[in-house]
Amino acid sequence: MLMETFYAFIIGSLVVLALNRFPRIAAVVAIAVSLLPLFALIYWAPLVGLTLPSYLSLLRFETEISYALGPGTILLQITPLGWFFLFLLATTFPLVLLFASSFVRDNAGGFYASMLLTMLGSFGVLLARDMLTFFIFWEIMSWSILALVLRGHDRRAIVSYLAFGSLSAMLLLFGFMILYYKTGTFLFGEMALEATPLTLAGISMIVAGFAVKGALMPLHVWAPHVYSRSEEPFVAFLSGGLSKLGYFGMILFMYGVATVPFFATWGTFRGVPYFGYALAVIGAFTAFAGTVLAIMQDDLRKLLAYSSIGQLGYVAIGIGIGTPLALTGALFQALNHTFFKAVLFLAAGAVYYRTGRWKISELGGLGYKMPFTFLAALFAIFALASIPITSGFAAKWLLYEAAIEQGFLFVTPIMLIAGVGAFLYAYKILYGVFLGEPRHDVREAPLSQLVAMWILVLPLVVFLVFPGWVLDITSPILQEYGMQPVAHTPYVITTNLAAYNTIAVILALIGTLFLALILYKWKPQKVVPHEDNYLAGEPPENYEYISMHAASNYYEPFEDVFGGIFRKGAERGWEIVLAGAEFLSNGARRIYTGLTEDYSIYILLFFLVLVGWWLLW
Amino acid sequence: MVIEIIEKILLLSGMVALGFIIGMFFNGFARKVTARIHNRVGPPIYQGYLDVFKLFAKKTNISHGWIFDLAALFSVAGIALAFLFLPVAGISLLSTEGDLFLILYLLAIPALGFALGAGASGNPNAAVGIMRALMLMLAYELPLVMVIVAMMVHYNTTSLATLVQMQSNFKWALFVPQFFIGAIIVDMALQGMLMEKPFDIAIAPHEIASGPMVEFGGKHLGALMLYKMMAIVVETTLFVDLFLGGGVVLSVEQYGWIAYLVNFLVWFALITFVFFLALLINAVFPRFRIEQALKFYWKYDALAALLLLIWVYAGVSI
Amino acid sequence: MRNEDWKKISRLVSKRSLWMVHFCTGCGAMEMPPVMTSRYDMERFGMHAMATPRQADILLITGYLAVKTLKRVVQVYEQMQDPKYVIGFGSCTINGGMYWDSYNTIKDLSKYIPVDLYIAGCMPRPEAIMDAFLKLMDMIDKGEAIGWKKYRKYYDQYKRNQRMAFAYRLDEVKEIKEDDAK
Amino acid sequence: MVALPPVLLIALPLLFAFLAPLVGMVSRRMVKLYTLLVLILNALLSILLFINVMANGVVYEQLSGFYPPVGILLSVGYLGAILAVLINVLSPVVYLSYFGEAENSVKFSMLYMLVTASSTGIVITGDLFNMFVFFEITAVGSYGLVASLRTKEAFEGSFKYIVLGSIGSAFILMGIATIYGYLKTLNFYDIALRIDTMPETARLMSFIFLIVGIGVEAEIFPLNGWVPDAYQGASNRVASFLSVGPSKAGIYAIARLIFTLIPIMSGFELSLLLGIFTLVVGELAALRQRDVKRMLAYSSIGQMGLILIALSLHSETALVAAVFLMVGHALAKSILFIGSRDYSGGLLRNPLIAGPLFLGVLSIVGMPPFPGFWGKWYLMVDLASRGAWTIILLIVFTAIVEGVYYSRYLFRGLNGEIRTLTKSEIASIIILASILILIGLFPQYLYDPAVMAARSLLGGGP
Repeated sequence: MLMETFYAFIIGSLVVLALNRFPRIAAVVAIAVSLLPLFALIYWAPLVGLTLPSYLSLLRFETEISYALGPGTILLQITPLGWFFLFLLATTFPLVLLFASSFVRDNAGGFYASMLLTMLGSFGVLLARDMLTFFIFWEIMSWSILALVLRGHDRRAIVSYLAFGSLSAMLLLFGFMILYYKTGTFLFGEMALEATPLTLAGISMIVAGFAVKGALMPLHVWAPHVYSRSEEPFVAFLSGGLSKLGYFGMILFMYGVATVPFFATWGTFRGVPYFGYALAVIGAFTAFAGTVLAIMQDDLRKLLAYSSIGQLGYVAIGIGIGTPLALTGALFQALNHTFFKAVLFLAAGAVYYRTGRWKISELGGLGYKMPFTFLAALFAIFALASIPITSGFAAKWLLYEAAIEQGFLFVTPIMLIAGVGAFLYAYKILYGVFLGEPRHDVREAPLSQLVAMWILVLPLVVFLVFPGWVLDITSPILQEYGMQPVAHTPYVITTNLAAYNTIAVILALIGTLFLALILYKWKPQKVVPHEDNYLAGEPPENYEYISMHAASNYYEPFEDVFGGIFRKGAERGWEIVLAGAEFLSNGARRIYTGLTEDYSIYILLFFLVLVGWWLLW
Repeated sequence: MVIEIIEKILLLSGMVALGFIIGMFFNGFARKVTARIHNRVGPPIYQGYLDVFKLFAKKTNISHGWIFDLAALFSVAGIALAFLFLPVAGISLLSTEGDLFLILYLLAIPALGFALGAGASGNPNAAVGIMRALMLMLAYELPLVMVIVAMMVHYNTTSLATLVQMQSNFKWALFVPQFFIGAIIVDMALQGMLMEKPFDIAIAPHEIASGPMVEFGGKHLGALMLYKMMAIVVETTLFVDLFLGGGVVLSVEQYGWIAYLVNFLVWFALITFVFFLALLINAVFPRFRIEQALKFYWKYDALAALLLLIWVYAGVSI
Repeated sequence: MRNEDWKKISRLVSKRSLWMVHFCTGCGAMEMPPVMTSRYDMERFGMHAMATPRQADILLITGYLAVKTLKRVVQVYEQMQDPKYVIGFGSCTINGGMYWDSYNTIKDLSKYIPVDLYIAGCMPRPEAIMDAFLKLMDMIDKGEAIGWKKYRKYYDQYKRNQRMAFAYRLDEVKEIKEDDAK
Repeated sequence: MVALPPVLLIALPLLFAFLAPLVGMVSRRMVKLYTLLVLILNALLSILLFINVMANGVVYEQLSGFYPPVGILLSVGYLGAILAVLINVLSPVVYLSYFGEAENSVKFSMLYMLVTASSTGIVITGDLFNMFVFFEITAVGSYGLVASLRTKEAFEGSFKYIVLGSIGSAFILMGIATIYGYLKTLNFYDIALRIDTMPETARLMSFIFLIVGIGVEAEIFPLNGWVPDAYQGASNRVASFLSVGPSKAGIYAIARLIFTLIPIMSGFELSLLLGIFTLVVGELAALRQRDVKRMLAYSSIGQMGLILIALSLHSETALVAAVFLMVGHALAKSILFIGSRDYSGGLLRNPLIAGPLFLGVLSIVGMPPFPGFWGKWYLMVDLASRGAWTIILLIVFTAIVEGVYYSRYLFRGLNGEIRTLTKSEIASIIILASILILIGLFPQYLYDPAVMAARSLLGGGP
């Protein structure tokens, strides 16, 4: 059924394209096709040690496909790592489409077709076991994203995406070619890398290529533009699902193709190879700078975009440190980020669907109007801020523990302070959009959108109680790379330094909440409307001139301090690079003067140079 | 088994109650101390109990909806939760189930819950106050976490209970030269944590009408006061656990219940002392603007913490 | 414990923890700082100046009230939470004081909101204020400070008076008169 | 299978081209249909020829009764067959876009058929002078086609093309004269057999003469001064046809020159150098170009450079890459040129136009699974296996530059007032895009012929 899945995706995308005029039917077809990876996921579950009832997997899927395509080989094979990331993508994808069924109206067929192609590419990337297959599917994924970005009609988004997409593709291609040159094979399984500087350069290029997709600074420039100018369901999948593929690739190439001893050849710092340490430092910087930039945004989507960048920085830290603890933390963080960021982007989409606004300063008070959207977003925000009442904390905790275990004195404080910074922008979303003065008289989001959001919230709650289940499915990955899995039971994670018992936290929280509730319910209360508010003793009557919503320039003092350093820093740098290229371009254009005599002289000069070079000299 | 669980629950509830009682005492204590420095008589030392009682005895309690109510619930529950995960006077009730990172994040539950309710009131003063409080948090957390990370790496543990255990027999971190500096840095951060002057811009009564609390009255304000009072206990205990051995002076194995009593009294004396220091600073300083506070913490405090990190880095090798 | 006892304890405690919000309109506010600072130190009795009406128990009105100001005073009063007490400070609140013949100043505050206690004088000395506070505490203890109950009970009457004061066109006054007739 | 003589491929359109005025006398509207039918017939013939070649090897045909080396010889090699199919199949598809046009120019149709025939002639000839003649016909026809729009720019472009083309022709003629002067033959095989007997200097001189002459037609830097102006001035379908027919024929001629005719090592080195320069200059010049057709023209130059690099690497994989690049470039560029008529915005809002244009861009930029990708991939594999990192770096750099300016191109098609293309143009780009997808998804059907072509070329064959 594996090959048929790919065909189903291609045929499905053509069908939905044909159903362009019937968005609802197109949505149904797209969702039906999108369930196939989910079935595959369930069928392959024994690979990671899960035993699921057999009736859950309606279809049978091969675990390996291999055939020759022209000169190369196509080798698709499921691995625990692939399964883990497929879990993230395959669960998010149908829900995102479900959300889109009520969200996307304009040219819906094109949207679903591109989305299906995106998933087709990702599915192939996760299964690919050789570089040709990997690259083909990677680029299919990449350009179908471009098709979706084009729908945003935004110049900066398109230009930055295609420019950085090409950069990423070419870095990958260059890196693959170096690996091929050194090993003589394209198959991951047959590669035996020797530790030479050239190989290291190749691996670095590949990691840099993936860093573009993972929006690691300073290669993140495309992300805010794309995230803020595309349709929300797609952005939810891009940020939640597709950006993880960059980190999938990093893990695959850093620990599957290359190994820790390979990197350790060039020396280690506190037990971590310098390469990994550099990645961790870049990740920490990304986490911090992304957070600072997120705090300064007013556009909800840009805020979430920078938040994505910041949160994915943590994943890079985990991959960089590369101990079992850190890798587990990175995977867990990737999982959390998938779900909470998808929920947040979808909630932003639902808010936009009802109010038509993106600016935080123009929204407000939706918490009472859209309570279910608010609650879903609230859970997601708790997870984002890693508050220990969602699964968000366990991942960060693992990463912190890993950093402390290696004695990282300078990376850990940056990680922690970025975590605190997350509170700031998390509260900005909460206050600006959902709390404060009600300014839009709107209804709750449609049912399809709510269902999509709430199903995505579910894992955050489940893995809060049982973080061990995530560790269960990450353990096979670590074993595959020859590492010792992290000790855990379903609800206790134990490291060398400390333990984290989720049940204790939850029970204590329930207990204290119960106490507080008793204390609180002791006295009756009276609910007064929002307008009955202390403001110079008088609620404003004319809303057009007076606003009680303090959400514009919310962190202005913060911007005074940090704005000068961080705003547009990276973009400036890339603009200088582009300006350099355009300077060269002007030079090249000056060759074509448009004068026939010049061109004739070129020919004659060229002739004379050749003659002179070869014959006379 | 059942008896054990009930015992544990009772113990935990007792601990929470104790925390609140001490917190309320601290309120009166603080006002008394400040009044004496101002050459006033000041309220009676039990004033905190009176205030909380009065607030809960108010006849009408105005709320702005269910999100507003979450504030009171989450702030009280969250701070109690954080207290339970701290080793108090060497008694670790739940502190072995989590570690210092957990406590740092648990401290965010009441803060965010409080912010949630304050924001839900729709009052711009509350929003501005929350903004300042969050920025202040960002400001003081940097030196704080730097010192904490240095301690974690130095002692090679992240568990606060283990940290307290390692400091028993008066091997306090305060007596280690680098962490003596660390204690000073964290004490400055503590001033911001407690929101005492010069870092009380977030709740400046004359400027933004007491900031986040602006819409709270009656039992809501009572709950918030409980949170604030308990927060004093939690934060000072954190300091004492980090640097002063958690107040453990006698070993329980050797002296039995007397040890508990003595340790407890020492712990109480120490947190009172730490709080007293903060009060002294509070009583004589004007307040910083928020960006000044941010610059103060990130320039001077964090710089000192950075030097500390380098010092520890030079001394530690793995 | 009987309900009556409970109330008694509640009053006993509440009187030692009175928080107030000043409504400082006139010159009388000058007299408040000595009350708060070390000379008289009202915090001895657990009294405290609060920033917002939501948090306060006492509304202290220190001076004359123009009609516009009265509007705000009423709002502030209504935003306070029961039990709440009003202290009129200085003769302006009693009879208009030196503004007794002003067209724009209200003369008797207790017509619009229930005043528990007046402090006479133009202006009263801090000693008088302290005395008033002690008197108020005494009244609370005895259950005599029932202005907030009166406001509930005679709400229509107070509202009518307020409307009368706020009306500035003749037809509005007429309307109120018609309502009275009903 | 009937083995039809390859000469039909040239003769038929030539013959019918001269009959076109007669049809035009009956009805001017009929001419279009007539031309299309002729071109389709030619396409079928080319496919038959292709199958024949793939099955039976190189097909030879002597013309006009003389035996080689004196007589004219047609020799259809593997590469020639591939290119013949490419030119003859794409030519009717591109011509299809002419149908929506109101004007019915008999001259245009005639020239179109002539150029098709002569470009085909270049790729299937076995004789140097014959090739020169076809070059001349192609060039003259192209001058006419470029000028057919009758605008100032069209005449300007045509004029530049004429001047440079004439210089090129002169050089080719000098090269032929040199070779003939020494070897007294013009047959490719004969020359290849006896080229070593030529003095070193004469051999190099003839090589230089020929490469300069052919280079003009093959759009090689610095001989391609006419390209931007001619493409800009020409109507879109002409520009599209130029990138299908003449330019591919030119690059084929270069391949024959460096592989069969005068296979000297320094020739490969020179063409590699030229390829790199062409690539870099073309792509860089395109980066800042605002006029869409000019930008596409510069991009064509860049692609030609890439193909030239692939040709001059002298290995099987690289030659396969060259074939893929040629096919990919012909398809994608003709889509882009046809689709970019009136390209100022709103065009990409129509999914039927946006789809093919998007695929065209993807193929040019080298995104899988389109021919452009396979070409770049094999080229990279070959370069990697010999560790030529500098060239890889340059290709990578230019690919990123390509990404930047094509993203601008895509953006410009999105915003602005809604415009559309005629139905025939849409049909034509959709057919082209379908071919693109099919080749992309099933590369092995092109890979096998390409390998045969590569082996044949490396073995000194046609």
